[in-house]
Amino acid sequence: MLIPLEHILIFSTLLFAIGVYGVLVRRNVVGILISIELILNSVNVNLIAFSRSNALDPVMGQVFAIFVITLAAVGATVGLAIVLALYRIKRTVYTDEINLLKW
Amino acid sequence: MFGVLRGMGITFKNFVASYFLPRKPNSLETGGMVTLQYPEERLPEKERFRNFPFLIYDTKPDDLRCVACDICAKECPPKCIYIVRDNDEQGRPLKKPKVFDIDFTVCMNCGICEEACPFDAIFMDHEFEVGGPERQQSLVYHMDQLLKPATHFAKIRPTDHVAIEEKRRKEAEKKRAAAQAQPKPPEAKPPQA
Amino acid sequence: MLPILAKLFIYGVLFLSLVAALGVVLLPNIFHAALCLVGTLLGIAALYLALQAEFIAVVQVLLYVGAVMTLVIFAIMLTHRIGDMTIPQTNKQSLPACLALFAFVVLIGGLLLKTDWSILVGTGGSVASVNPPVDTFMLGKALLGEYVFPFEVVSVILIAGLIGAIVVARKD
Amino acid sequence: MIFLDQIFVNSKKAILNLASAFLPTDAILIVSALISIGAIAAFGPFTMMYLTWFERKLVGRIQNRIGPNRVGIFGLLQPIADGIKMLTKEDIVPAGADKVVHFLAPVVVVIPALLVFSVVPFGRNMVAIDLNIGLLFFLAVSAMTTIAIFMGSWASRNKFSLLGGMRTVAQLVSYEVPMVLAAVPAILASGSLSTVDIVEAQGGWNGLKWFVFTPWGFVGFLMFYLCGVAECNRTPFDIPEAESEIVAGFHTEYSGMKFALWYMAEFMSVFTISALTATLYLGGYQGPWLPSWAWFMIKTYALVFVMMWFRGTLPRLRVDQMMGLAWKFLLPLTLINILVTGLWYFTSGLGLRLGLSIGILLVSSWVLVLFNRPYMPEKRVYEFAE
Repeated sequence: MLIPLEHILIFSTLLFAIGVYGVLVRRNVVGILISIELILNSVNVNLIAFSRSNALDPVMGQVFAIFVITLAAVGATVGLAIVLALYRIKRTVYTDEINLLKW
Repeated sequence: MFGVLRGMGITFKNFVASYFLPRKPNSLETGGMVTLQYPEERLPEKERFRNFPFLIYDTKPDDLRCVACDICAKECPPKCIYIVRDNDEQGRPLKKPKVFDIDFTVCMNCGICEEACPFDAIFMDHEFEVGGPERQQSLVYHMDQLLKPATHFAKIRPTDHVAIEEKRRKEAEKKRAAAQAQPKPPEAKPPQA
Repeated sequence: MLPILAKLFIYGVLFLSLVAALGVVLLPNIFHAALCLVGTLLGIAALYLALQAEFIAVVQVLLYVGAVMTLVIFAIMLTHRIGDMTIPQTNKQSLPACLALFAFVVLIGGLLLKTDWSILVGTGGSVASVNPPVDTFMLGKALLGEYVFPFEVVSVILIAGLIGAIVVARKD
Repeated sequence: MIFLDQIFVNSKKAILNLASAFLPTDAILIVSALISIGAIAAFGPFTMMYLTWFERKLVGRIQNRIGPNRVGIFGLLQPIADGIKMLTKEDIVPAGADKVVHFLAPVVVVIPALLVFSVVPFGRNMVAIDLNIGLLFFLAVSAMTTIAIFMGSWASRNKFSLLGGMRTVAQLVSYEVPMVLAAVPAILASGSLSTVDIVEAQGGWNGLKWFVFTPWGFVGFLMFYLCGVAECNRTPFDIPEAESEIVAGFHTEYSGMKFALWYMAEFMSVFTISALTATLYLGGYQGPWLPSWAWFMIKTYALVFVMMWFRGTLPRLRVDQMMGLAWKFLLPLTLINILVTGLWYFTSGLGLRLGLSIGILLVSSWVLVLFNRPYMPEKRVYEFAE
C-alpha cells in the first residue's frame, strides 16, 4: 500500500460528495446520469481500497468491483435509453420541464 | 468471398509485374509504366494544342501581317487584347499597330482571335510554361514579346502552316490577276471629281 | 527516492481526479463535463494500478471509458441543441445542497481520520497490514468458482437491460 | 546467433553498467526505463514516416505508376519532405469550433497509439513492460481512440466531421467486441494474458509451433486481423474518413501539425495492430534461424504489406454491410471459434481434433454466410414498359 488507507477513503468520500452534489444541482438529465457514474466510481474506490488492506477478503473486493462496473454500465444504458425516448417526445432534456406524469 | 481473393491476386500480379515492365515514356498504350518524369521527359504536344496567342511576321519583325483592324480585340470574350493603330508623320492612320498588348493573366486560350483574324496575323502558341514574379505587370505581353517568325509557326503547326500558305498564295494570285485584268477603270473616275 | 516519487505521483493523480470530478459537476457545457468524467475515470484507473489491482484498472478503462462514455457522448450528441448554451445548467437548490454535503464530508472525514484502522485487523501498527495483490488467475477462479451464481445473475441483468434499452429507445 | 539475437538487450545492459558507475541504484531503474521509452519514442514516429513512404510506393506500383522517387534516391526522403510540409502549413481552427477540445483531440488520439507500443514484444526479452495483463491493456487503450476521434469530430462543428464521428463510433464500438473475442482463443491456448507468455507458448517445433497452424488459430487470426483493419479505419472499412462521401471524415477541419498527428496515430495503429496479430497468432518473435527481432519485423511488415495491399484493391464497404459483417458474421464466428478452441484442448487424438474443429468451423461459417445473404430487392416487373 503505497499511500495510507485513510487518504484513499477521504478521496472516495469527496468523490461521493461531488457526485451527490452533481445529482442534486444539475438540470440536464444526462448531467445527472454522469454524476451517478461518479458516485458508483467512488464506491468502487472504497471496495478496492478495502480489498487491499485485508479488512476484506481480497478476491471478494475485486469481484464486487467488477459487478459494480457492469451494473453501472447497465444502469447507464437503460437511463440513456429513457433520456432518448423522453427527448423524442418532449424535445427537452431538462428535469424541471418534465413535470407532468402523463402527457 | 473468392471474388475478393481473385481481385487481390490481380493487384499482386500487377504489383510484381510492375518491376519488370518496360519504362516507355509515352506509354499511353496499356501495360507500360505510365509515370513521366516531367521536366526531363515530356509528352510531345499535339499539333492543335493551343496556349497563349502570338503575332506572326514573315521576314522582319516590322512587316508583321497584323493591320490593327481591331477585330480580334472586339471578338476576344475576356477582352484581353489592347491595340493602338500607328500613325505616320502627317497623322494619317497606317496599316500597322503601334501598341499590341495581350494580358496573359486574363487570356483563356480559346483561340477565337485566331479564327476571327482575316489576315492570318495571330495564332495560338504551344508554349505553356509562362510565369512572372508579380501578379500583373510581367504577364502583360507587349508587341515585341508577342512577335514570332513564320518559321516558328511552321515548326509547331506544320499542316496548318501548309494550308495557310496555300490559301495566301492563291489570294495573292487572285489579287494580282484582278489588278492586271482592269487597271483602267480607276483612272476614268478621278477627272470628273 | 523512488517510493517518494511514486507517492507524489499518486497524490497528484488523486488531486487531478478531484479537480476533474468538480469539472464534471460544475461545467455548463455538457460535452466538457463528459470529457472531465473521462479524466476522472482515468485517474481512478491509475489509483487502482497503484493499489496493484491491474485487472480492475484495465476493465475500468475498457468498460467505462470504452463503452459507457461512448454511450454518454452519443446521448449528449443526440439531445444537444445549440440553444442549450444559454439556459442555466444548475437549479436553485445549489446552496442548501452545498451546505448539506459540506456537513456530510466533515462528519465522515472526521470519523475516518479518528478511527484507528488497525483495530479492524487486530494486529498492531498504525496502517492495516496489506493483502497480497489479486492477480487475474485468482480472480478468474473466484468468478467462476465461488461467485458463479452472482456472475450468472449479472449476465441475466445485462441481457434484460439490453432488451429494455432497445424497446424503450426504439422509434416505433 | 545468440549474440545477434540479444544484441539490443546486451547493449542496453552495457549502457546501464556504464551509468551505474556514477548513478545511485534508484536512478538506474529510471535510466533503464528511459532507454526503453527513448527507443519506443524514436521507433514509433520513424516507422510511421516510412510506412507512409512504403504505402505510397506500394499502391503506386499496383496502379502501374512508380510512386514518389524524386525526393532522395527511391523517394526515401519523401517522408521528411512531408514532415516539413506539415510543419510549415498554416494551422486553421474553425471559428465555431470549441478551441480546447479541438486542440486536445489529436493529442488524445496519439497517446493510446504510443502507449500500445509498451506491450508489444519486439524480440526475446525485448518488451518494454511485461504486464501480466498485456493483451487486455492493449484492448483497453485502443478503446480510448473512440473517444478521441469523437472529440475531434464534435469539436470541429462541421457537418461532415460530425457524420464521420458518428460513423467512427459506430464502427469502432461494433468491431471492438469481435476483436476482444477473437483474441480469446490465443489466451486460452497460452493460458495467460501477457503477450510474452503467448509468444513463448508458440515456441515448440524449434520455433514453428504457431497458433495459426491450428484450425481455430487460423480462423482467430483472420478475425483478429479483420477487426484490426476496422479498428484503424483502413481501406475496406474506411467509411469514417471516406474522401468521396464525407470530405475527410473526422479530420476535415484539421491542417498542419494537427493533421500530421491524426495521420501518425493512424499509421502507428496500423503497425501495432499488425504487431499484435503477429504476436497472438504468428508466434511473435519465434522462428527457426533468424534472430528473434528479425522474425518479429518480417511478420509485422508482412501484415502491414497485406493491409496496404487491401488499400490498393478493395472498394469501400457500405455502412450497413460493415455493421452487418461485425454483428451478424464476425461475432458469432468468434464465439464458435472459442468453443472450438475449448474442444481442441479437451479431445485427444489428432484426427478427432482436426476433424471436429474443421468440421464445426466450416459448417458454422457456411451457415453464417447463408444467413447473411444481402437483401436483393426482387426485380421490378414493368407491365406497360415492354
